[in-house]
Amino acid sequence: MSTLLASLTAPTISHDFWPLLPELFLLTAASILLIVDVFSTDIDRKLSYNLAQLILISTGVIVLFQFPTSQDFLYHRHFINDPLSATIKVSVIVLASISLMFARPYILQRKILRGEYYLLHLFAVLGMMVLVSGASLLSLYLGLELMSLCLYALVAMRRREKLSAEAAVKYFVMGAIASGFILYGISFVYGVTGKIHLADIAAYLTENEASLTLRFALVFLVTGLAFKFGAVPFQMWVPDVYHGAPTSTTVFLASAPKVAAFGLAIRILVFGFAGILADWQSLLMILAVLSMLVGNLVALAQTNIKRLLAYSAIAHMGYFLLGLIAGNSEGYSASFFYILTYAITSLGGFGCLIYLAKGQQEINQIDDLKGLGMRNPWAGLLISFLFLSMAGLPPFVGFWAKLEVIKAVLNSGHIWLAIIAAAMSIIGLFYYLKVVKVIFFDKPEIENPIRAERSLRLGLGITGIAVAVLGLFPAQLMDLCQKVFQYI
Amino acid sequence: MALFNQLIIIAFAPLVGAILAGFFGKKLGKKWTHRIAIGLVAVSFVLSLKFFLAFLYGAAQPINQTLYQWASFAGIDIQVGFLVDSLTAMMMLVVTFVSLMVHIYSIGYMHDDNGYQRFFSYISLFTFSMLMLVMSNNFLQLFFGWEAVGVVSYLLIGFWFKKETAIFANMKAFLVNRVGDFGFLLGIGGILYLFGSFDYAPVFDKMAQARTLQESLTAGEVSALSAVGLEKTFSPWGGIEWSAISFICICLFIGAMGKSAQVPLHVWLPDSMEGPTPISALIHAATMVTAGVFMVARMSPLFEFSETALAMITLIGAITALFMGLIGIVQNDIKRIVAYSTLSQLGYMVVALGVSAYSAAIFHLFTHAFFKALLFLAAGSVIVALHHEQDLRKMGGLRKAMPITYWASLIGTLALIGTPFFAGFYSKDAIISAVAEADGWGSNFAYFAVMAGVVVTALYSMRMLILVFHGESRVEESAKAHLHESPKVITYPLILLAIPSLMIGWLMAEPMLVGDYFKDAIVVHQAHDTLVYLREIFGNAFAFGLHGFVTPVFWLLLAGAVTAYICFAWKPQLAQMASGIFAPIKTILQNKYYFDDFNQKFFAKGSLGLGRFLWRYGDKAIIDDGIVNGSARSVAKIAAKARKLQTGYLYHYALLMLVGLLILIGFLLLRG
Amino acid sequence: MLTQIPILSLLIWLPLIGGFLVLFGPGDKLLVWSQRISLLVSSVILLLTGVLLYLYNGNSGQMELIEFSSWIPSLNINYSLGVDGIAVPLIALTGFINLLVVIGAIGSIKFRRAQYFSAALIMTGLMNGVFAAQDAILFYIFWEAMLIPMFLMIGVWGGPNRIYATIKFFLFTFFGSIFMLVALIYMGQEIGSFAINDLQKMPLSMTAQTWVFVAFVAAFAVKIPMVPVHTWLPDAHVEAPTGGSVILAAIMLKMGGYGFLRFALPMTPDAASEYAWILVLFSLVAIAYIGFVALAQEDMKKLIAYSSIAHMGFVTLGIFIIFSLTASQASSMALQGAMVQMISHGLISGALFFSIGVLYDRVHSRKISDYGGVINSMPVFGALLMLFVLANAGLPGTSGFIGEFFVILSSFQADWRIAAIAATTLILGAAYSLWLYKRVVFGKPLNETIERLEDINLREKFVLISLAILILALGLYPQPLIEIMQPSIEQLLETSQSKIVEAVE
Amino acid sequence: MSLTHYLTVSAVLFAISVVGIVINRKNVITLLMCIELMLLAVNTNFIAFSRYLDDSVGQVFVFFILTVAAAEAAIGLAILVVLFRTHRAIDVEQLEELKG
Repeated sequence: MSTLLASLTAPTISHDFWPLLPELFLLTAASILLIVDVFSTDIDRKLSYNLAQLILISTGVIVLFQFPTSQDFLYHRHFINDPLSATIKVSVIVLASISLMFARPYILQRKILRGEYYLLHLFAVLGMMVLVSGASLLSLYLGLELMSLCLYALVAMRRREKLSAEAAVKYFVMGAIASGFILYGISFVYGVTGKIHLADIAAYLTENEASLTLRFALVFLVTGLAFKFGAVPFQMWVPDVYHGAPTSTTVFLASAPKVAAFGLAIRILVFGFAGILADWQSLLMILAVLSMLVGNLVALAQTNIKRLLAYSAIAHMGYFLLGLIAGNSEGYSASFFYILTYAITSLGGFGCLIYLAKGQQEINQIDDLKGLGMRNPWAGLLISFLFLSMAGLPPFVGFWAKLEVIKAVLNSGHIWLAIIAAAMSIIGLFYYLKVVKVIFFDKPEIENPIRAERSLRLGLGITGIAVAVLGLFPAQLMDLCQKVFQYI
Repeated sequence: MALFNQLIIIAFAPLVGAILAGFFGKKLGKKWTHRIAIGLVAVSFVLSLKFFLAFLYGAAQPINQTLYQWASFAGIDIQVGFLVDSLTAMMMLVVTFVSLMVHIYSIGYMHDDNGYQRFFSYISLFTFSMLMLVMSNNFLQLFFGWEAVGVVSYLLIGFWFKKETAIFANMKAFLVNRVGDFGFLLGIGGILYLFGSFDYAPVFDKMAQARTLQESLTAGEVSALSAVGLEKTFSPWGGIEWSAISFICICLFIGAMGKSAQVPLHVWLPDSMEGPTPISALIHAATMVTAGVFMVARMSPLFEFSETALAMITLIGAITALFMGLIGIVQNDIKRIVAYSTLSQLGYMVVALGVSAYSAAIFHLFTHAFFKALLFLAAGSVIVALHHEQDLRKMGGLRKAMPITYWASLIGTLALIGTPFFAGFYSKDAIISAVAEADGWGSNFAYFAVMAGVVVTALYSMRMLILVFHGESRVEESAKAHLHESPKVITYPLILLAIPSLMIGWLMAEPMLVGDYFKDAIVVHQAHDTLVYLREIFGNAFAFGLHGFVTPVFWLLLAGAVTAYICFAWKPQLAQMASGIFAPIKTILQNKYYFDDFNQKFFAKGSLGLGRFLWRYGDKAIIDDGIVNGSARSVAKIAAKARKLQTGYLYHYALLMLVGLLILIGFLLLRG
Repeated sequence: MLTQIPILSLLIWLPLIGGFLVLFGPGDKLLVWSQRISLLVSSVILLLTGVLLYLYNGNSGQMELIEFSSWIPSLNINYSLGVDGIAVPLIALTGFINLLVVIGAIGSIKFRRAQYFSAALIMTGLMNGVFAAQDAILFYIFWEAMLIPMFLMIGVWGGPNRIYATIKFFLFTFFGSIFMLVALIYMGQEIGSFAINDLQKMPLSMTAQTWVFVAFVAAFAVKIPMVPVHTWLPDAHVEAPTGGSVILAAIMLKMGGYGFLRFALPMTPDAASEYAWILVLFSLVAIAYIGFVALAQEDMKKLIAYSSIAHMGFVTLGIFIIFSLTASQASSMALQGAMVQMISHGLISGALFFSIGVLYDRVHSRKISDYGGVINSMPVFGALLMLFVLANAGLPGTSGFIGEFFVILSSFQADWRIAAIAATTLILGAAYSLWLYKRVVFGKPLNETIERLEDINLREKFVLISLAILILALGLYPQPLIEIMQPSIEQLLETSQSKIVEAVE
Repeated sequence: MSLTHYLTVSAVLFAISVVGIVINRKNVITLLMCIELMLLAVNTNFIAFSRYLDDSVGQVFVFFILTVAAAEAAIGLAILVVLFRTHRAIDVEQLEELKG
């Protein structure tokens, strides 16, 4: 697809496609898988699943192989290839493949036996890859749409399920409105600057004063971003979609797209609109405070664990934004660290719901976790690791994430923000503790020990242990997160 | 053997006894338990006697030596050590002797009690603690002994822990003592504040300087104190200023009030009679209760500098001496009568202290230890004979059945009421003459009190003697059958105590009262020296004894004794009449001036009520339900409200999104 | 050779490893195995604390046995350990108490035993970490992580109302410490280092100091706990299992005092001296007010919990009175008092909670009214409990006396009225302690269950007697302990003073 | 006609579409149409600007938007079908099971 884009904006196709290899490979492989899947007779699509995993992994390998050391613009500066994009790509791929691990048994049991499921994952990943490498508003937009459309479809995947359909409609409509806003914003940016390349916009902003219209446009862009993150007041879709979508989709929805959206935010705000940093800073402050407030508060009142996680996700976006608000590379890297670790954690968090869901019956209420600690101590332990990490307790990775963003925001001198964040995290702790309490202190209704498929155990193990290990040795990941911003 | 090691043996031999009896009592068996305990106490008695005689014949110098450093940091040195001078030596003698007697006596008294070994370990432990108290050379160790004897007395009062009254009495005793210790601790705090040390020595040196100064410059105490930098003051609130010395002395004396059961902290002593009789003799008559008197005498260099404190001491002592004696008249419990007489005698000592006749006070302490122990043990012997019957109304005419006990208690009584030539006479007359000499504030009242006290003492003592041993027997038939004199282990201690009660007075009066036995221990300012007159008239012990017959004191006690005889032996109906006439007074006395009721209602109930109130309303209502759970509740409410925003309707979502957008735009516009 | 071993790391990681070993080991299926491992590990820890005491020579008052290795270079957070005279006794106490807790648990815990042992061991490691950490963030991690095992311990093995209690405990403590974290991060990113030593040196403006101090107080006052943020403690104690209560009372509370000494005093001395009077005030309130409240309790554990609060009042009083003292003699006496009080309260409250546990295991009730005349059937226990109760009432000759004595006397140097209020504990402490004893132990046997109680067995004897010995030994000869602490206390006074000068100019 | 007129027109279109989404209680199809309208408003903007700036990029952008819009419509209708299958209706008001 992005080849198409390149060919269109270029007079002649005389380009070095090497940097584009991962996207190209993923695209072709996915298309082949599509055809293979059409002809495969295997009822539960084992082949497609394995192929999909294979494709993801090999894409990841390719990205790693040609991991960029510099920052260079390609294809008429529509495409940027830098450590940031590469890192995000790798992490997105990893997250996607883990969420496929979680998804596999779930969709097996629920007879969502379409190869499309894996295909849509792949294309969503492709969209994200394009998105994070987008250097112009056009490529960004296209990547965003590719990602979003796949996600809409994924949400609707359980076609016999009323909630699933409802969620899909809501997600679709709201998403469409959001992208409408973004587009409207873009149109004005284009109108004022006459440019769609981020670099040009940045240059424009350095040369001349930002007109009111431009800042007006900025609001539309920020709104779109906020929607993608699910920051208050653009969070309405999050709980409903997380709740209604098949859990296997929610797993994916809650992890990879957030990271991609972070890429989008960095591209637009930092690469494009660094000139009017003060403006979007103040906008993000509002969003951050509201998100921490509303997310934590409403999560407190939830009895449905999926919704609880959804609201906690909203709250986490609030913390995550603190880093961006700091407005310096330290802050960005803090945010990046936050979003990465959060993605892993929430992946595990929703994964455990799949882990517990037996047969057709779903895990919806918090009480469904009762006595998990007795029925399966290991799972209980790992899951409580995840929740405590979300609460930001040491020695889990969530603590470091919070520490970094708070440090960043203190560094930028907004002490009051740090204090609000701290105060809110007390409320946060309360509902996470409620979950841990249910896991360990309540007597189970059904005593039978839980046995789950290998892929599930693997996925849960990876996430749970990652949360603990990263908690003990966060240094490497932190360094990485800082390295990718050294070009800013 | 070095003197100091002997001191160590004196102090720790009883401790060893206590440990052996306590931990291995069951293995050792009764016989060996008491043998070991008594043997060890005997050892320390013999050594103490040696020291006492050494001081008596002026052969000995005071010893002040450190045993070990208890704590030492930042220039503060707190040690455990011994200071032994004439005063201490005398106390050591009293403690070890009475303790030895009581040990022996207990063989018979506690014979068939299944807490036999426990009892011996307790009394040995008490002996150790008391010795630590009197031998201390610093305030920390003093306080240690002070509290330790309190604890042992607590344990012994509650020895029969199944008796509800006993375990109430022992808690009461401990708590009332703690009230005293509260003051005592503050006093020590003041000492540290003023002298920067816990040891006696620097304190006494400082005071000695002040004294010499004061006697050289006749300007009055403040200037002398200021000269040595002790004129600091404390202020309870703005304006009022208390001289530090007086403050300290009063605080220390509050401690003494607790231990020596002075009004209003006397309430625990009568109840303490719930304990076995031997310990009433040892702890609540001879030794522990006199600790306060000892302490004040020991601190005489301090107290001499505080007129205020001395006046207060005089007053409280006088009140105790008279009014506690009065209660004794209406009691029917043999032990309680002795207890109240103890209270009143302690009052006498304290009065003596108040008029800075320390040596008189200590001498009375000395004599009193013997005859009061004797009286208690005699009472105990009676009680045993009557199978633990303590009510006077169920006694009488025991003279024939138990002659030794009778003679013992007769001697004790005569000594107590101060019959000339008996031990009590010398000490008591000394006190009275000292009070007569005194011209300090309240000394007139004190004089009246001690004089009246003589009558009262004679009255209740004779009453007891008569009702127990004379008249026709009111003993129940069951007991009458095998009514006989107590065994030797009981009677021998009586005899051994009777001897000093009889003659210690005229043996010791000369050196202790008018002599310079206490020269190195007790300090009296010229101005306060109230024993001058006594020295003039004393002559020798015999002459003084004869002179005793012509003093008004003698006639007063005779009056009391005769009244007692008339009312209780000759014409009992007179007693009935009297109690009829003085009915209101009698009720007041029988209710012990309502002290107990007041404490029970006000302090006990009050503080418990206060506790309940603070807990219910402070902790539970305000902090927990109000702040903690309240905030949690309100957060939950808000959450429930906020949740309603998520209506589930697409168009509301869209609307909110639009609103959000507009808000952001508006905000940006406002920022300009 | 001994000097080469990283003793502090061992003290931290050995229990942690042991704990996880027991946790993921065969568990209750092979109970003997779990018990042996935990016992072994605990005894080794105690041994190591002995080694620590041997290696530590506290003449300098500086940090000793320092271990350092870079951990998170990007944030300049390091794994640095070290101890001074303030930390060493607390670590020793931790090791000792831990062994007793494990031994005590063998008989009294009935289900999920292995997990209980592992919880205890893990907590021990973390608590050692708190006392040994020389990096603020490292300290915070241990400090916070320790809540998790305690949370589980109360929640799993606790009483009927355990959920409320444990969540209350967790939230209270977290509430305090999260603001401390913000304060630490603030200071850290100001000077670019989280080493406690650097933080103590860094000069701060008065306003900054005030805010940081407030955060510290929030954290440590909740932990210790001070009135009015103390209400979590009675609930937590009442619901917690015996071992939990013991650890909570014996060690966790001490962290509050430790935090004051390690952070609040040296880092924000000016703010501390500015607002010391408030904390002194609340300490006095704790002593008097809580004394009365304790009097009114009908639940043994609640009573002891409240008495703990009152005793901790002396710690805070001793710490904050120094700012109104002129003579360094008096202030070091006050701090000595506070420290000794912490150690001795660790022993005494531990002993008391063990004793209550002994009763609870037999009668399964904590209500005082369900007891009476226990001594008839349990003489040995009665005797030991008598000692503990008297020690709790601050009897001279027991360790309970020293701390109160020093604090009262040194506060007398500041103002005799403070001393007078503090000294009410002589009366109140004796009142609630002895009244408890009277109602529970003395008297006729209440009913035949009491009559038929069997006296403490060998295991319980071991636990209680070893505590009794320590209490007496400390009370009769505190000098060794004082010698360990004194240089560091002078050092601490030094740092707390010197900064005042810096900030003034 | 000047640029502002075009912008006004597109702004009005945009507003209509948003308001349409907000006030429409009945049919989901309407929502899809509103979304399309929104995109058209954006397109108008782009055309106007590109004409005004005399720069072709804007028009290229429009092509892309149209393409994406088509894809979006396809997905939207597919979801609509699913919705109808499950709910037997496509009323917006009925979509309120997920809330709170």
